[in-house]
Amino acid sequence: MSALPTVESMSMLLPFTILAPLVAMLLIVFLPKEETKTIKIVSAMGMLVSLVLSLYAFLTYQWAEGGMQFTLTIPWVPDLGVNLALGVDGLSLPMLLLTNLIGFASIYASWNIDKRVKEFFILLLILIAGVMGTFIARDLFIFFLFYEIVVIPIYIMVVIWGSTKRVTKEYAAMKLTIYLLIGSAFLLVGMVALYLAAGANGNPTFMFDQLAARQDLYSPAFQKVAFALMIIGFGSLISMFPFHSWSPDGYAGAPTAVSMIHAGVLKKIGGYGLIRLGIFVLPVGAKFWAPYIATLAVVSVLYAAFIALAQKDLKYVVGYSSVSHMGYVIIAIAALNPTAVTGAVGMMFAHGVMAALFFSMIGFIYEKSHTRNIADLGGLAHQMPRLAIGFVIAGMASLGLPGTVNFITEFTIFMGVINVFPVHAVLGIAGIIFTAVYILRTIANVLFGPRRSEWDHLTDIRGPELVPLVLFGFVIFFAGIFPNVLLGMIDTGVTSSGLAKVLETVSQAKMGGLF
Amino acid sequence: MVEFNFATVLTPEIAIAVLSLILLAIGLLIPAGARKGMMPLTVFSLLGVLGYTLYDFFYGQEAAFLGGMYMHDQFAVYFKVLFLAAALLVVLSSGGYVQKLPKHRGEFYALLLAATLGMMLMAGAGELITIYVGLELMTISFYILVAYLADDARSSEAGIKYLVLGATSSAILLYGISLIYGLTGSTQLVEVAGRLGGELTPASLLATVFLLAGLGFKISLVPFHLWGPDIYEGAPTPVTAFLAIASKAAAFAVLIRVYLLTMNSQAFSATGQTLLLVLAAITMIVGNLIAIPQTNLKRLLAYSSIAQAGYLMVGIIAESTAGIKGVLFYAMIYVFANMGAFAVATLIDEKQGSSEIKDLAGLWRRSPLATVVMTASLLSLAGIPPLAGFVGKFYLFSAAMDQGYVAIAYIGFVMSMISVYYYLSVVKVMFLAEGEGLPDVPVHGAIKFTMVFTMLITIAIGLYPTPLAQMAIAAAQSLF
Amino acid sequence: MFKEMHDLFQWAWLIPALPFLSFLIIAFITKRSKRLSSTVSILAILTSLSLAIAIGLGVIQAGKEIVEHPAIVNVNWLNIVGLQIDFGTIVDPLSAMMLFVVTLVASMVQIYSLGYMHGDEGFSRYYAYQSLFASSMLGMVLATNLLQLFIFWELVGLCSYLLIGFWFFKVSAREAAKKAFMTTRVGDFGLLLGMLFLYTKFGTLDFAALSAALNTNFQDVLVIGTAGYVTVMAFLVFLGPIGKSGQFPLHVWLPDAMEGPTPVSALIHAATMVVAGVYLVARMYFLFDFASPAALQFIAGLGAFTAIFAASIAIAQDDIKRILAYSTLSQLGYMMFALGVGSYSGSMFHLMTHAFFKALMFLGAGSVIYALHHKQDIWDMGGLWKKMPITGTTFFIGVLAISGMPPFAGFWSKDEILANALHNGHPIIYGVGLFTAFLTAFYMSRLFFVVFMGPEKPENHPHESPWSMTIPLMILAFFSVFGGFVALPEHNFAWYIHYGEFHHEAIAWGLAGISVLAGLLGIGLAYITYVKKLISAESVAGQFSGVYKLLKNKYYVDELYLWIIKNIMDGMAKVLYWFDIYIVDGIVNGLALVTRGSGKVLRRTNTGQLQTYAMVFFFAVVVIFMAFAIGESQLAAINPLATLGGAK
Amino acid sequence: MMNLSNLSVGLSTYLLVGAMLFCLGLYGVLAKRNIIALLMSIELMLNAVNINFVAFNRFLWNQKIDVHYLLTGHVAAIFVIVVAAAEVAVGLALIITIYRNRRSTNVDELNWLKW
Repeated sequence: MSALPTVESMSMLLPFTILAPLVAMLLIVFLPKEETKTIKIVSAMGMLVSLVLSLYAFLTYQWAEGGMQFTLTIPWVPDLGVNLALGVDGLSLPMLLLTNLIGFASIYASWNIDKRVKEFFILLLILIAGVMGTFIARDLFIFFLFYEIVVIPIYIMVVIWGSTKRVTKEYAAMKLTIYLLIGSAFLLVGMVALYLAAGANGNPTFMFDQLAARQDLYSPAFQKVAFALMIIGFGSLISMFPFHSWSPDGYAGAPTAVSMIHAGVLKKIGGYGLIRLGIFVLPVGAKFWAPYIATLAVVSVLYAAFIALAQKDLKYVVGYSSVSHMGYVIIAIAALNPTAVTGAVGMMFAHGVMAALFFSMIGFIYEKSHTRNIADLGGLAHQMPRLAIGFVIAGMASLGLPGTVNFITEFTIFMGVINVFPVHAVLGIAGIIFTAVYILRTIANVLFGPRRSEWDHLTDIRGPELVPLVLFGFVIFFAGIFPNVLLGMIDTGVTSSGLAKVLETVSQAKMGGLF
Repeated sequence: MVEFNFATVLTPEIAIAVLSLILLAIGLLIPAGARKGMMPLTVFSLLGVLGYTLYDFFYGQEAAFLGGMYMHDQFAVYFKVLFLAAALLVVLSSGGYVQKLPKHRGEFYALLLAATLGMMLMAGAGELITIYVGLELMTISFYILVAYLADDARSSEAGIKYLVLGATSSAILLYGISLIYGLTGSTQLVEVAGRLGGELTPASLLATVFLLAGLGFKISLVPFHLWGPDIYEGAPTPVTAFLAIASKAAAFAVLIRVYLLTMNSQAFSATGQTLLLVLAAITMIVGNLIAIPQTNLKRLLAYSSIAQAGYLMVGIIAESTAGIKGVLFYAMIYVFANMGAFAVATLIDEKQGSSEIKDLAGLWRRSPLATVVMTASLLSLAGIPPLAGFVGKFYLFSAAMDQGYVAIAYIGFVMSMISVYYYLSVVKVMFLAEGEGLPDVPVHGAIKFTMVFTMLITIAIGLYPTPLAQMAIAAAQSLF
Repeated sequence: MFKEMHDLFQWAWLIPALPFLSFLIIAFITKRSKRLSSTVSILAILTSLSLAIAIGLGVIQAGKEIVEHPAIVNVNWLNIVGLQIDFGTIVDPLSAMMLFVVTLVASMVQIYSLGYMHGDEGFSRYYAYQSLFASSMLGMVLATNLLQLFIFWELVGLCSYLLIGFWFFKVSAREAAKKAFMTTRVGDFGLLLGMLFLYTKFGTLDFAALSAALNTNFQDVLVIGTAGYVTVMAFLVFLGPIGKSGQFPLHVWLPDAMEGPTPVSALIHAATMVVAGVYLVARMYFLFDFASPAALQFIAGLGAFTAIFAASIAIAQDDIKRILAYSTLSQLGYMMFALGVGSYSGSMFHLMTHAFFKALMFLGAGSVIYALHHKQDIWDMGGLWKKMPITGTTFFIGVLAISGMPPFAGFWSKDEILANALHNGHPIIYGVGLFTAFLTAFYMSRLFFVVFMGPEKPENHPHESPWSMTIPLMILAFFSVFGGFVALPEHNFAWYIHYGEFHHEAIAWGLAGISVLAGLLGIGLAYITYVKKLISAESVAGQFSGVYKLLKNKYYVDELYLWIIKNIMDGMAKVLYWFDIYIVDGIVNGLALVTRGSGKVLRRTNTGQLQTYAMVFFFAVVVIFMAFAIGESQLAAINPLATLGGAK
Repeated sequence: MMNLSNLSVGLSTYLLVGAMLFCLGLYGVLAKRNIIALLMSIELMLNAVNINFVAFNRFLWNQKIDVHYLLTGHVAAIFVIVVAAAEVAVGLALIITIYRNRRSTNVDELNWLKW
């Protein structure tokens, strides 16, 4: 560690990380649209750069110091108090890495796109950059800016490259977009209210740490209302019951890359926001709403798991399963203790990798066989052994098999939750049974069983198509076998942020009513 | 009254007046064949005036003359900049369109400038009669412009509708003015404010409502909005653009002055603000909801501009520097956002002779630039970051919430997200539909410049709003 | 002397590591070449075997030392706020014994598979799975804390899933694999909960630390609340073994698991994985011990019930592998209730011996199936004794061993268990055990007589299996014969592997005699029924047709579960899906519809009639005026801003 | 001889006349079907305003306040007259084009643009 450059000198690392895909995007803009190969390679290069950079950040992050590192702060809109403030800590660094992993893989997952290639990759790169931005922003305004940047490219991508199954892609796209935007409208109100409340002492700010530091300016009543707004906004983003109905349809309609990014990282912004903004800034409100949120979370876990049982379309299965898994994240956030929060972030990472792998595999199945209907598929392990491996890995990760990163993160969550909400926890853990049921059914019906001649023409994934499998497979098992690499990192974020102390004070705080 | 140099403060107005007359004369004297140069002439002279006005904004001195009948403060100059910029962009984007006009090409620019002059007067006016005169100068020029396509029944229908309704509304406005004059013995806003007194007599109440109605008509505030869509749809597209952008802004300039000075007397605030809040809310809701099922681009933009008026009202109601700043900021970016959209609309109208949304089908293939510009403009109108509209809305609603009007902020934000629905359905048509058999629409020259310029400004302000924000703040402070 | 032993025990981690390495090698390098793959795998497991033997000898040498102070090595695995987990290896007689058994059976099976799986296209994949299984199983044996154990526990589950479904093109195999995974998952749910509660209570999952904590907290444990808490945890933890070791009611997956290749059944579903549950209970014995007696009684009762329940089913089965499967279930029940009645050593002893002879019999069955080209119904077989002498002999040894005939291995362990059951005051359990012994002897010998004696079937052309298959049979047969003698010496099996105070019991020959008698009765009955045909099985079945049907259909447990899954679970899924689409999503779409609809309605206000517009304008003015006028009096009073949400 | 001095007509009378004229005009705008009639009604409204202005001015003259705004009302009235003239001019031109296009000056038929 000592040999590596110090954090101060690295303040340009994050800007470069986010600029890499944008530069690639600009290059592509000026490429002729026939040069599809070049376009793909350029975008892959761009993502590779930022992946390497974020990996570098991940490895050189000083655990001992903790807190925000690789920071960069530029006053942006003085009259609002907006700063272009970037930085990462133990909470956001894994998410940044996740974004780049999935972004990089998504390029390869869409390697076979042949319709309007240029536009596709332009939009994809914008999308990835936007998601990245939300995780490295240290300023609420910038965070929100980046978050809403991603909405429109997604819409266009779904509409153009999406697929119409149970619902038309137009419907899916519009639903996805408007649902999230209206959620973000409430978020915006809450954000403004928070901003005004924090600016009451004369110097307005959007900086997360400042907002968190000005606890005394937020009355409990205010915190309750503001946090409720956060829940509506972020809750619908992380697809918490009953705000989840956009996500299965959306994923089903979206092209593979979008599904990967959306399920993989985008909806994690909800969880991330709830932690950064909900818990750190509005702990009292969080405490007030925690029981309700926990209940909703458990409902989403079981409810979505059950519904996944009844699905016929692969993407719907994974869509609902992601709703179900996000339930664990939400309940962990509601538990309001460091262990659970660590687990939550870890789970977001784990689920992101898993979902991305799942969607990429499904994407390959779909683009080769042109169907996602489980009943029509079967015995694909004969024709596509490699794809089958990827599919099984994803499935096993999804049902939380030990050895995959998903298990240990889920376990951490349970460990954090079981004291706070024992009943919820037990119910939630019961979810793993149903998860196993629908995952195993899907695997069995899609991959195993007698060889089907109509699929003999399918070719196994090869070449660039293997990238998602290799990348995610490696991450899933590596982080699963050496969990300290991930969870330890998150742990430094949680501890150095002084979350424990905040929650301590909150737990003493008399709320009246429920407490 | 500070000492002022008559020339310095009135230069833009005079210049525009002269220019307008010159163009008129040219239109009459020079044979139709040799009128190629009119558009460049207009553009460059406008450019010059705009440049001077900008200089004036930063370095000119405050002045009020004819006993406060005419103000020369940064607020006024800010709006003059806005009008001139709008006029410039409209002229730039309408070059091809005007060339295709069957007759009366010459007068077009002259009238445009006359309208601009009227707006500038409105912005500067500190006295009710002056306001009225400016307003009528603008409106009457617009009557003609709206009905400019003499052979097109729709155009003339729009014209006559606008005329009748506009005249009626201005009559009502005028009646209100007369009452105020009677009550206070003066039409100077400052003195009126002084003499109107705290409590509302029925007469003063009537006067206030009449004033509100008259101005509300111009900014198409629900329920005075009904004329808008028809006129927007029927009028020639560049005119629609100018109508939507500049005349509305001018009306707002007046409204702000009148509201802050007179209407906002003690008795007014409690009830009147509630009333205005309700009106603003209704405006946002109705405008956005009706826009959803529209099939004609210009009509859709008309309803969206009604909704935008609602957003702007919020800023006024906040009656704080922040609020006014928000209004000014938003009005300016609104010019660019709308101008981008209308430039594309003009182009389509020019090339395909229609402004139905379905005629945008496959525009992505036929003209990528136009598509991108249109998308950017619409999204900016919808207030999606990183485009300017987002910052503007943020200013407006944060100002309102700062005054404690939370509900209006909810409505505003939710409505603006709903508005994304119809904006996106336009985007969808452009990107998704194949548009078989529709012609290519190459973008060249001035209109291309307009498109690119507006888009760049929209994005630039969205990413770095500080400079414009500073200007808006300066202008807003000059009022208080 | 103990010191260098300790250095040896340091290297225990190699035992699981080597097979894992071979798994990686096969998966990523040699999977193209069948020969290489199998060689790598077998070399790895044999090395592990030798290491295991070395450690076993080490343990025997270390003697008292190691019995009292197990050799534990720990490295930190996860360390975050509120969760510290180590990974490590524990070497004590128990784990040493397990290591030996697992590595031995595993290597036998892998060698055997050379012949059995010969020519299968998935040959390399098969050996990859085998290696993976071996490493996970061994890792589980060496686990020093519950979480580590759980992790490997799940991994062996995965391997079992993969190996049952090895022939994934067979729908039956596919379904069986799924069933196995799901059923055990139910148990794991409990185990997981148990772990969580244990950790929250004691702040550790390390076996040593846990038992220490329980010891120190013994006083509070006496407090009923805590005792109750511990008991609850004990029950939760025990759910895992119920699933894994196929105790009733989660036994249903094991018979279906026979869909896998026979060597797999021998290794995983007879000798090693299924006893994981027993092993877990043994490891966590202190927990059950401290818990209120109900816990152990429950274990005993359930084990005994499973034993007799499975045995009774085995009588009526015709599929050779299924018979063995049910006998496995019943033997597992034996081990469980042995633990329940406090015969810790007996249970472990039986675990070992059972591993030997059950693996032997499965491999034997496999060799028969191999010879008859995958026929499995015992009534299609017969007279194989002459055709397949080695298989026949070894199988017969197995039968004697499981029937508890002296001096075969089964005799010693079974006898010890039964004796303990009686001594520790569980006469009923004893009775059940005895009767089960009788049944076991009966159906096993029934199997043997039908398959190897009796008339030959002309359509079969069996011949003895290749050496690769018979040699393992012989080796296992050797252990089935002599494996039991470890009970004899002064420092016998029980001296090494015991719980609490060790007190030496001489073998109670009286009781032994009784159980041997029971065994003989069973064998005799089978003999006169199926060889001498003095009793017609058909007529008996006819007389008790109801009972027979019940047994033949395994008490309809599967049907019950199937019904529950089909109707309750899937039904609920459908209902919820409907709810999601038409209610939750319906509301969303409804709102969208309302929005669009209201737009459509409102646009009608633009009639296009300019006089209507003027009218509206005029009335708007009037209304606003009125509102304003009224407002001056009332509106201000009820401050509508408040109703709007934001009072100033 | 009769003394006419007490036959003075107060401000209110003028205002009343103005109001009545205004309402008449408004009624005309709302009720008439012929566009020309509409224009005339508008003229009525504007003239009503003029009456107000002049009356007020005269009244304020009596009040003797604000010496330097004494003519505001009259000036306003003149402005209004001018503007009204312009409006009518444009209006008539438009009516002609409308008539040319549709052969009718009936407002009810001007409903091509709606919704």
